[in-house]
Amino acid sequence: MESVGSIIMYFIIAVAIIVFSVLTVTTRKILRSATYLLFTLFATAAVYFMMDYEFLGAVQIAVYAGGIVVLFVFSILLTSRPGDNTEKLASRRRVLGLTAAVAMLLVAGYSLVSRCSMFVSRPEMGEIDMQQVGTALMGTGYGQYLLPFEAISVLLLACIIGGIVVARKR
Amino acid sequence: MDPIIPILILAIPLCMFLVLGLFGNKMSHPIAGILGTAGMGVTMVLAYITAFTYFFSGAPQFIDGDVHLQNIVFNQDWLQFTDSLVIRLGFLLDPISALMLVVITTISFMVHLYSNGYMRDHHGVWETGFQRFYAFLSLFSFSMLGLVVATNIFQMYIFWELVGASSYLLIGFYYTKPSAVSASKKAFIVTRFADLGFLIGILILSFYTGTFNFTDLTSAPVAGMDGVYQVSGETAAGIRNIFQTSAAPIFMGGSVMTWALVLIFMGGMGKSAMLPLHIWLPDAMEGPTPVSALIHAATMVVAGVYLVARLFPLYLMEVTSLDIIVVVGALTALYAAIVACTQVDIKRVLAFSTISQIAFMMVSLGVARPEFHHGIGYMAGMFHLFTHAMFKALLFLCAGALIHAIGSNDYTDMHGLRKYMPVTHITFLIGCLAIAGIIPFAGFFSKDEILTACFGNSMVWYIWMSFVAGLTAFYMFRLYYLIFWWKEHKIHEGHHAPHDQPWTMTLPLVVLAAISCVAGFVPFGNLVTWNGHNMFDHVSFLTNLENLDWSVAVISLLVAVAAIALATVMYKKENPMPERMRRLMPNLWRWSRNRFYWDELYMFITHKIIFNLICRPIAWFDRHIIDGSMDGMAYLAQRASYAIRGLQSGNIQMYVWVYLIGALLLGAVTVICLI
Amino acid sequence: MFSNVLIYFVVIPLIMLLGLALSRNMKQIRTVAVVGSSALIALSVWLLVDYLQLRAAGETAEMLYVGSWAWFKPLNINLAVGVDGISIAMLLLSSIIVFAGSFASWKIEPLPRQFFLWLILLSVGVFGFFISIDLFTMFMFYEVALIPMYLLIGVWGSGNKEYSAMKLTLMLMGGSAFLMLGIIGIYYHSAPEGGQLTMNLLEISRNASIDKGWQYFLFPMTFVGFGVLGAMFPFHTWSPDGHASAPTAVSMLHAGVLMKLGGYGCFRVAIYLMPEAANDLAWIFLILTGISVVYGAFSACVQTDLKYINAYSSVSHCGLVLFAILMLNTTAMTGAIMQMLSHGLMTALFFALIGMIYGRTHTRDIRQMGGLMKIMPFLAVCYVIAGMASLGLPGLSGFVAEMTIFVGSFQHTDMFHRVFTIVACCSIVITAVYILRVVGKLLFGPVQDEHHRTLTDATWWERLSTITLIICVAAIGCFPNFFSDLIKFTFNTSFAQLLGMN
Amino acid sequence: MEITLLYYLIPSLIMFCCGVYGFLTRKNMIAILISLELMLNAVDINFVVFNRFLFPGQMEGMFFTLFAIAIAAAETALAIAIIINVFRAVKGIDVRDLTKMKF
Repeated sequence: MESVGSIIMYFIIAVAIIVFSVLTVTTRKILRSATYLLFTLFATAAVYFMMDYEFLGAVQIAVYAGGIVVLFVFSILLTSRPGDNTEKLASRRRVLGLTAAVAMLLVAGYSLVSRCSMFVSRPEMGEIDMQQVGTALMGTGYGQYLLPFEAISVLLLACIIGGIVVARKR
Repeated sequence: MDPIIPILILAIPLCMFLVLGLFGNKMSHPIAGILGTAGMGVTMVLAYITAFTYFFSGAPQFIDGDVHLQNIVFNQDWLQFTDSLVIRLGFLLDPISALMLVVITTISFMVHLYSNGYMRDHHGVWETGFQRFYAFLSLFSFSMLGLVVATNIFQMYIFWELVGASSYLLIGFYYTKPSAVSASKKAFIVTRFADLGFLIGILILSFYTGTFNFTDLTSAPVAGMDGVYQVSGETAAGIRNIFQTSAAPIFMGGSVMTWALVLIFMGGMGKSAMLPLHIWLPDAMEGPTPVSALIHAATMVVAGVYLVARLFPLYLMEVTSLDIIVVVGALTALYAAIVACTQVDIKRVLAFSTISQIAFMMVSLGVARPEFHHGIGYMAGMFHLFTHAMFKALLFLCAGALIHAIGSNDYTDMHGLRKYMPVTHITFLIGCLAIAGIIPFAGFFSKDEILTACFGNSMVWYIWMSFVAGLTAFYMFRLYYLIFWWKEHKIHEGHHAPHDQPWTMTLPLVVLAAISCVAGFVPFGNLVTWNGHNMFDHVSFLTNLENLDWSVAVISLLVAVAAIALATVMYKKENPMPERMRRLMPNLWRWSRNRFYWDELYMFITHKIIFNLICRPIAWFDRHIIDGSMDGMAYLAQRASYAIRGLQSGNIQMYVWVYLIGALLLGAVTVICLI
Repeated sequence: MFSNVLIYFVVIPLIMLLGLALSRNMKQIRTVAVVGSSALIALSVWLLVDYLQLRAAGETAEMLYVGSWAWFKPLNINLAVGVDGISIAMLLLSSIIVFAGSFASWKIEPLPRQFFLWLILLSVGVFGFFISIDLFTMFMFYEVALIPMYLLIGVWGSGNKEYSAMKLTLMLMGGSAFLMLGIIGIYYHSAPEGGQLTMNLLEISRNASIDKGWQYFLFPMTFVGFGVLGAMFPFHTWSPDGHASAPTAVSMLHAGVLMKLGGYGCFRVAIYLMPEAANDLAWIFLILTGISVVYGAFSACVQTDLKYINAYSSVSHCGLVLFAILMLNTTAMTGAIMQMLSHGLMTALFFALIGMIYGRTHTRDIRQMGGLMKIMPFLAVCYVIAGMASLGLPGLSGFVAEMTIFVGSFQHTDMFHRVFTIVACCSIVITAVYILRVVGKLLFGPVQDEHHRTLTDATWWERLSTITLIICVAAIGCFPNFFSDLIKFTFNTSFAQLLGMN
Repeated sequence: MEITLLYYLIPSLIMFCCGVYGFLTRKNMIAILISLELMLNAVDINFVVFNRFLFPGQMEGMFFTLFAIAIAAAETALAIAIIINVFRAVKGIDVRDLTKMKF
């Protein structure tokens, strides 16, 4: 049985996620869309904190909310022109998108609800400290991720170079 | 016999061809002419030596008692197909090949000599391509000699083709003239078609007998005959059995052997211009006249006769094939004789006369049976071949002299030339008398023996051929009178009177005329018979006269004289009788004048049927159906790619949508199945 | 590896490629091409002489100069080489045509260096194909020979060249697909159960382990695969378009050598490895090739483009090659190989001459030309000689080849085969028709176009090119027994037992 | 009231569907990218939640999310670089305008 606080907390977060997600894709102004995305990301970070993954939550806030959204905002400012912000959706397009999304929601939701394993409650778990995370990242044994880590670093490097090359003024 | 002489007989003309062909352009005209003529002269002497040695030396390899043997002087492997089927290039000496050596080299030499004068205009300017002309003549002589001395049927076929090619080149000598080009093309293709039959005949024959060699093929004994053709050189083992057993298979109503022999005869029909493959020969007169004399009168066109004679023992085994030869020959003889009566172009008259005379030889071979006068038909055919070669070459060379003098081929431009060209006149008359069969000229004896042979075979053929002989006399004298008599020759302003030609041209005329006078007395019965046996016990100058069947001879003489008399009445002086005759039978005249529309028929077949109904549809089919289906496949692939490339639009949202639909369906299926 | 003489048939062209890559001007390019192709001729003549000496010394092995070097161990793919009389004849033919082709493209424009590069690359493929006895190597060289064709036609061709190049390449590639299937199939049946699979022709034929059911499937695959290149009806339509668009030397090489790859492959792979199926299925392909022979000849009769005429004539003649191969007897197959030699030389000569005439008159339409004999006598005489060779005049190569085929085919014990032989024989008449038609229209008669009067006769390099070919054509025609014996030896050895031939 | 696994998955699913909807309907490339981020984020939540509820002793889900965030960052950076470049080239970032490389 959870504490009432966490239940309330959960509902706040869930509502925030749902509302801001919907707003993100329904608002007509692109800058607002980015802002709602930011809120969604924060809500996600809150979910991570609730799951006791503090490190992950921190990363989510720092990288996603702090880095990516800022990038979005910059690029929006760079590429937008007056009058661009509002885009009218063709109704056919919207119906198509809506159909797909709703159908997806129904199928996936049905399959979720129809499964009793979905109703497991949260087991207890010890605190994950930074040392554990660091060891898992730096090791090469079972459940340790040095190789993906290195791969990611190479990817990031490539990405930096790629970004420079692509965006460079000729 | 030392093979060096036979080798030289073949080698000299070949060398002349190569030398004149490759370096002719660097030589001056007279040198080329002299070189060619001298080469042929040497060849002629060598051929005489060979023939003389063969007939009269009495050497054991040539003659055994009173039998002439076949002798293979040399035989070189040329192309080996299987162990037994080998093409060899060799030199077979037997009565007919020796005879042919003499005929070919004599006529060829005369023509070489004659051409020195003929291939120049009145001002002594040489024809362009004079050297080329001599080169081709040498090539022809080489091929023809190679043909007659062939030791196996495939060697014969090889030289047969070469002869055809050199004939093509010579007919088309004036290659800028479209009519000459088409004539040469026609000659080649028609004879090629006939050669196809020849080739297939060879294939069938060799398949069943397993050999190409004449000595093996012809040594097969004839059932019920005592005369076994003697074989020297190669062995003839096993050929009897092969022939006895292989004659059995029946194909479309005839034994395969009959088919093979008839197909081989088809080759002969093509070369010898038998009906219905005769159409090339009149057109071949587009070539220079000496060529007509050499190739299209005396030598090449009798190759078919020679072929039948060469395989005569085989033909004897399948008498059906001989009957076919007689029918073809008789029809051709009559047809050509009728056509010759109405032609205007003197060379065409001579050409049809040639066809008719060759048909005589064919008939003669066809009616020959060993049981009648030792196969006199065979001897008569060969005899006629010999005499005909002489007098027909003479006639053609005379015609050449006339054409050279007048500049036209039509007798309408000649008339009454006897005073202007006396030598030509006399020699032409001798030729006409010879061909008409007037005693004592050459043609009388040979034609008389042919008629005797026909008489021995069937009364029908005898009467038929006698009638044709009469026609021969008629159309030849018609020609003679129309050229030399009829009305006086008009000399137009500014033209020289026609006159006899230089000695290079008249000498051959005189020589050939002399031969035509005396050739009839050659005792052929002791030289050339179907089985090599002598026909007479002893020979003298008068042997042929003594052995004549006078009942036949008198009748044929009467017919000939009557025909000549008719021609004299009709054509000696300008008179309306010919016109009246024409009105009397207008249809016959028109058909005869138009050569019974054979050319039109062939034109129809080749252009309308073969070109328009076979070639064009096939070409169309290829371009549109076959190629079209290939293009169609490519087109389909292209259409298909156009059709589906819209899916690959680059619109990522579209991709996602399609992907989602797929994923959802899969998901739905999974969900439904799992429940 | 380099001690084996055969390798040099590939090495020399490769060195030529290097030389061409380094050459700077036309003179150097020509030098490389002439020196290299002369070296190839010298090599093949030496090989011929040495081979004959070995045979005379009593060497009875099926293939001589055999060598094998591992290439890809896991699949047992080797670079295996070896030659018999047939391959030597083909090598000789190829080297002569490369030589003549180099001279025929003396003044090729534009990009002479690249042209020769591709041409020599093509010849690498050709030579490699003829020396290989490993299926994979063979196939690889086969492809090497095909691909340059696309560029050679597409870049240096004339007329509708892109279309032709595409069509030719695609159709031949389609053939390759069949072929590849066949080769893989053969590979997986190349040894009895549990044995080491191999690509080596000699080993496969020794194992004789392809069972009959598979042969029925693989034989048509390989035969059609090679048959496409051998212009077998109905897969021949690349030939007219391709030849018409190709530049002179490429037409020469393609019709002269590349089409022989088809016939050679049919014999060496399809029939050699699967004799039983060949025996049983021959009738199907006999009908097709018989049609090729007559059909090609008829089609040629009404064409007006010189190259089209010649291309259809090639269809007819190459049809005869496949026809004879299918007869499965020594004489006919000897004839087939001789026909390959003969057709190769003759048609190369034709295409060379057509190229030279086209280079002067700028038209290939026979209706627009006439009387060329007066204007360019040398070329015209050569053309007549080529025509005579094509219609089978004795003394030139066409006659001996065709006669060997006809006589050999007619020795077949089966009535069906004999009847078809007669059908094929008919082509000699039709050939005469179209050859004489061209000769009559093109060379004889009055001069059609007055502008043509100013044209010149052949230059020295053109003379050299044509005379080389004419000499070879005449050599085969005059001394056929030499070539026949050279070729026949193969059929008299194990091959004869393989087919159960007499 | 028990807050079970499902309670976390439903918002995440809705988030994902929003992402899908946005991705399918928007024409602005940046908006599309934002929708993409939404979807990625929904997936991240799922990883974490599954990890936490089903395999609490392990950290696979968490690390997967960690890497996914890193990759998302990289990808976004690159995508935005491309978008800016495209904007320079065609003066607009509407996906319908980008047809130069079609077919």
